[in-house]
Amino acid sequence: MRTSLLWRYSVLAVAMVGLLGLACEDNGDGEGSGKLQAVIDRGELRCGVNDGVPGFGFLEPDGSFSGFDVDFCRAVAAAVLGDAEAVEYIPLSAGARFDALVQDEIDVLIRNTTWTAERDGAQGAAFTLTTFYDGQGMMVRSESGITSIDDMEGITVCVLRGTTTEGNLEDRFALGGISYTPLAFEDLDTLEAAFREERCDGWTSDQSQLAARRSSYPAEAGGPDSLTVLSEVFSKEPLGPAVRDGDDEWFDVVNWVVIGMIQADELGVGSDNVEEQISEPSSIDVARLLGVPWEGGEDLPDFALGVDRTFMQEVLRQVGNYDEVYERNIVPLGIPREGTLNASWREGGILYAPPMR
Amino acid sequence: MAAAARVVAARRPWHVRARRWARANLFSSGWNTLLTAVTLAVGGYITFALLRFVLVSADWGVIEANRRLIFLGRFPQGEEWRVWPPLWAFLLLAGASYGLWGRLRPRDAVVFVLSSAFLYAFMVEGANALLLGIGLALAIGTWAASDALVRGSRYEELAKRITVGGWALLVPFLLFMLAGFGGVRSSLWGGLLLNVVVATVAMEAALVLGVLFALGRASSLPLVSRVSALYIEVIRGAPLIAWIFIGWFVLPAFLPPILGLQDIGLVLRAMLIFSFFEGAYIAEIVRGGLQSVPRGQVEAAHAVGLGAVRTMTLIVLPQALRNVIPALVGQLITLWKDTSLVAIIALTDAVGAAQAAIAQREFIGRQAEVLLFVAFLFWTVAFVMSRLSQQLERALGVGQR
Amino acid sequence: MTSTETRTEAADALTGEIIVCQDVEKWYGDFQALRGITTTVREGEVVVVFGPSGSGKSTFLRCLNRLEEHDAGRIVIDGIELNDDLRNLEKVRSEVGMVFQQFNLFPHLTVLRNIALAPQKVRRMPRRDAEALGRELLERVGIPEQADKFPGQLSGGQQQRVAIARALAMRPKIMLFDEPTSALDPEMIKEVLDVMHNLAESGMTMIVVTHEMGFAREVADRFLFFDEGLIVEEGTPEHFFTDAREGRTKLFLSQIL
Amino acid sequence: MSTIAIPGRAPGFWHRRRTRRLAIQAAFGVLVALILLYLLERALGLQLGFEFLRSRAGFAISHQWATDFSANNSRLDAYLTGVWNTVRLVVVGLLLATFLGVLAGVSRLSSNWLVAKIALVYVEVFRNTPLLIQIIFWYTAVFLRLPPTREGIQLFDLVFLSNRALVIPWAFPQDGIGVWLIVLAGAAVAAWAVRRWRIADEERTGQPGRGNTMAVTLFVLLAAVSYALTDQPLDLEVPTVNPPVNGSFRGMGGGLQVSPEFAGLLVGLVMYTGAFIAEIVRGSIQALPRGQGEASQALGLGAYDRMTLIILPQALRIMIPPLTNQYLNLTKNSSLAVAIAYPELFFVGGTIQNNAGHAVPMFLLIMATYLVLSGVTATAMNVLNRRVQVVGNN
Repeated sequence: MRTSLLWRYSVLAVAMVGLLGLACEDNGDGEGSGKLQAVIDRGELRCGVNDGVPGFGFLEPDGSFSGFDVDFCRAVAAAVLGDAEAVEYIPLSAGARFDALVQDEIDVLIRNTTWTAERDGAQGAAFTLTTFYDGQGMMVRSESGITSIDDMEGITVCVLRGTTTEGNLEDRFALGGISYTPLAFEDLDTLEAAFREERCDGWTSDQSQLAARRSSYPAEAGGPDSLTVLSEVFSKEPLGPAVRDGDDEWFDVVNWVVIGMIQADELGVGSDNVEEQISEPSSIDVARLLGVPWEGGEDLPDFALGVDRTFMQEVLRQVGNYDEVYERNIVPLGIPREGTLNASWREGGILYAPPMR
Repeated sequence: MAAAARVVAARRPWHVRARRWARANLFSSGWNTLLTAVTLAVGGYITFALLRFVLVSADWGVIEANRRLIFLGRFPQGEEWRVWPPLWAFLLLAGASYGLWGRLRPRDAVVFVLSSAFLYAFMVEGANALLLGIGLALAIGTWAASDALVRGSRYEELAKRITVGGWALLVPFLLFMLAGFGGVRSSLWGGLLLNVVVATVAMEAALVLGVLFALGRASSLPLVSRVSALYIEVIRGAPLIAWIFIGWFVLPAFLPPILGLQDIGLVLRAMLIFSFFEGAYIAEIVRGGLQSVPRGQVEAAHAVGLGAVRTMTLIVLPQALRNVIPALVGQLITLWKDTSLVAIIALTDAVGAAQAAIAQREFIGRQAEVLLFVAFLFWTVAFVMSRLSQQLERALGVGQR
Repeated sequence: MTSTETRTEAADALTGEIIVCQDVEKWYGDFQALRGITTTVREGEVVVVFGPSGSGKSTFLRCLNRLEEHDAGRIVIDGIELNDDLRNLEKVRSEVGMVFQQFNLFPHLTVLRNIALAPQKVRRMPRRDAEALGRELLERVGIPEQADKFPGQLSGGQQQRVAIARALAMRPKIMLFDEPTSALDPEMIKEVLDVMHNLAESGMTMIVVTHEMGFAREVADRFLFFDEGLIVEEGTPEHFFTDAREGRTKLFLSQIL
Repeated sequence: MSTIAIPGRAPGFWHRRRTRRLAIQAAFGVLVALILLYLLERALGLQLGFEFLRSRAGFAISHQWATDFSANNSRLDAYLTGVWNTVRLVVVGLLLATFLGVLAGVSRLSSNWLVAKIALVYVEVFRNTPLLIQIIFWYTAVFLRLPPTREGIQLFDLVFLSNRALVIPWAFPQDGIGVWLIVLAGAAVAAWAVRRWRIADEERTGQPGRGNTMAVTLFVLLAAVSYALTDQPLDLEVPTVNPPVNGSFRGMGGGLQVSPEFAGLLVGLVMYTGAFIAEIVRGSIQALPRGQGEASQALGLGAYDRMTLIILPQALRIMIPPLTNQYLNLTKNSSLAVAIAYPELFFVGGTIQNNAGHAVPMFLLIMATYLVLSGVTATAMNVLNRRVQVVGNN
């Protein structure tokens, strides 16, 4: 029984080291080969998402994720790995997201993130085509009688810390010479709890987020109608996926998945008709999108994006095109696509896909 | 004095007994009577409010809906079976240990049974009831068997050895079950399971590190002792949450780019941070224990011809550790509670799950229920740990020379 | 002195009976420590209590100044009955001094403060008088030079002498000694016993639990032999050394002598 | 060295104790140096230096105390605002936690069964539950759920409770404060003198001097009279509700305002730390030899004298080192403010780091700040410790 303590500790130490090795999942990125190869080798996409914004990124009670941004994660996984479910979602706070990206914690950040010069430059992120055009707004309780920012002298505003909105808020109120108290929260849930309990009078964030939160505002607290989003939009917030600077191949893949989904919407190809379009594409642009021969001819030139030329087939099959993703996630929030910036350029919006050819 | 009164009173009718007891313990003077009245009013109100909340006004549906999230987090569907064998092993070992060593006091046993029943009520759905039932049956079975058959028999010593070995292998077994043979990636470990895994791994590692640094600090070699002291002071100087953030933001940049070390997941980093952080605290505790061993012990060991290393490992360290059991277990309880801090970084532990549950639309305003429930989960484990520590102290005669 | 008395009936209310115990019982949980102790002590009498460990000697002593409450029976000290009345308690405690096996000096106070504290706070004596009394008592126990030291700086024998001086400072009528020399090194035992000897000669009523039989024989008027919570045998020292009746007494005496 | 021939051989170079020690230390030193060099090498690839702290902060901070910070100030100013917020929280927290802890610790030893049991339940519940959950609970389930301003609870027009602010009456200094403060200082000296005189008198006559009572009475009396004579040097403000603008309330005026963030964090820290302090107090009192209490009982000392003259002075001596640890823990635990919205130093530091990057220097700065705060606390407690130690104690 009384073996030497030193001996026992040594055994324990060796066991611990061995265990750490066992628990350490095999996710080493091969030297030299880029992120794309690393993801393929791993067989899974690590996607940084939000877990608290219904419609964009939300953690359901069963542990699964849903939302607009989450669908783009799935689309990238479908394109690269052929399986939209091969995604490891990593929920990130606003403050932690760029460090997670730059330090390779995640492969791609799709977390309602605004494309800014500082982030593109100093923070080491690279933004793809914007998936959602947004702007910062202010939400108040309807009964407060506040109709514009200039009415808000002396109020308290809830905001997420470490976001562009925190800075925009300061800029806007400084511009109007309005005094206010910002109450900065680390996570959105605590923020909403505070707002619901009337700890603050205003809630500022991207308009889409406000709408999302408003649409699901619980009836117990007054329901959506008890809230008003002010008409003033005081910033531009183009939201889109971001990858780490310095890996063009990977950037291209993510970027063209986004473009492909918008393109598919423009061409009217979606999950419901992708099979027939594969066997018989309705136009040469559809053939290019899906990577199939046009009218039985020779193969079209490969884009050489690093993924198989048919990558959009799986995306459309498993996830759908831009409009489907939008309908599925954003419309239930009460934000229809028509008449907003996110409508197709043909319908008065600014969503415009570079040609896939 | 109360004990004496009880026995004398035992020969009197109960109402006399009760009156005597009440007079001695509640109304011994005017001041005490006032105190009793005030305390009764305040305490009674709090108890009433709490009971009313728990039994009447609370809506425990939020726990039911989020049971999986709170216990397992985002652990993949269909892989839950991996959790059961370690839990069974744990219950089996607990039963055996209780049978072999334990003398749980009746009051502790009541608390234990009530907590188990409460947890059972919340954990059990469908097949889980059966699986948990198997575990409880194992616990009771091994307890009964070891208490009735093994204890006092010639196999007792062997059984004790096997049990100790079993405890030593439990954490490795747990990790193996979770991660082994095509298992679940650590980033998907969640809920209370995550707290348990991080806490148990960090506890073992922190004990090893703590002893090493304590020995280093107590070393007669000035350089070794200074460096150890510096490490201990720097680690203890900053809050744990700061170290966790450092593990999250800064550590990857400092890990060598070999063996995929830079890529280690958040859970592993949390284990590392907890081990090194709590190791510094444990080092201080062990150092206190080392100082409490009388110099005569060292001299006696030298006198019978033991070298410095053996004196330390065979004579001084065992006594030192025995002397600081209360403080050590206290620190381990702190470690257990501190694992909740991983909720502040991206991990969905029990507290993270609680926050997610609070955010759900259909359970608006249910934060008290969720937080109380999760607090209760943590409390139960911590309470059991502190009671076990008291038993251990009694068994080893800590504080008695 | 009244040393020839062999047995006193508790019911007798003779003058000079300063301690009267009648059927005193004391329980610790399921263990009965005292099983009906009946005895009296007269003023100026020196009573030595001895017996095997766990026989209830210390418990008996501690009941006399209510460090322990007895569960049944009566104890009357100098006409004051020990009961729940707090005023009685205060009176009794200031009349009964106690010396402990472990000295129990206050380590954070100097020797002089240890002695002067209670007279000042309980007897409301001016500080100067209390300290003068303290120095006088230190003189009496033979260590006047140690007045300004702390207890931790003294030897065990010196500490016990301070403890005696501390108890005397309250000018008690009765002194209780609970094995005052058993925590001491042999060379220090004598200095403490000498002080106790002087005290006995000055006419102090004393109850002493001790196994120093030589000392006991010299100073005691009466012996009480305790076993299993009972007074097994009672009598003069001569009776015990020449004519002990009970087998248990003889056995015990043969072991300690 | 020696000229006397020693039988046998002198130990070889390698067998000398000195050599061994040097060798082990050299090896250890090289190892440590290598690790440090490695860390330094890795650090050189990162953004170092503190210039980023000079840039404009660009964000506002909700809680301020002793600072006048606006978004136009530098990031360093923002950080210092956070440091002051920590200091305020910690100072108030230490005082309240000590009070609560001593109360609960002594209650646990109370002869009143009910009081002792309630103290026990308090300690067991709050000590064995994660502080993070407690803080989130106090904030989201208690203080945020107070009624909003318009339905705020008003007690006697003096205390106002809402989830925007807990407001209590507070005295704010006015122009005449200087003169009054001088008078107060004089009163304090007088009270001290009276106390000394009463103690001397008590020691002379033996009669109770009631020094503390008389000193306090004198001080209060002098303070009150001089307050009346010096034309109200303090302005006692009671809470008022600011008039609604466009039908919405714009917060509270007057009195001392405590935000729910501050309150949640404070209550969480105090209840948690108080439970630990209670155990320390109880343990220290129980650690005293039983004989100390018995000896003082046997001497006839009353319960109050026994506690204040014998038990507490000795218990304090045992208490201080573990108490220091709890004070340091409270200081460090204040960083859990990140879970709720109280901008103390760790929170503000994190915001700066979010905005600017520079994780390594920012965290170094945060650590250094905590080390300084801990150092100040520990030094103060060490001074206290040295004063209560007993001479020649063994």
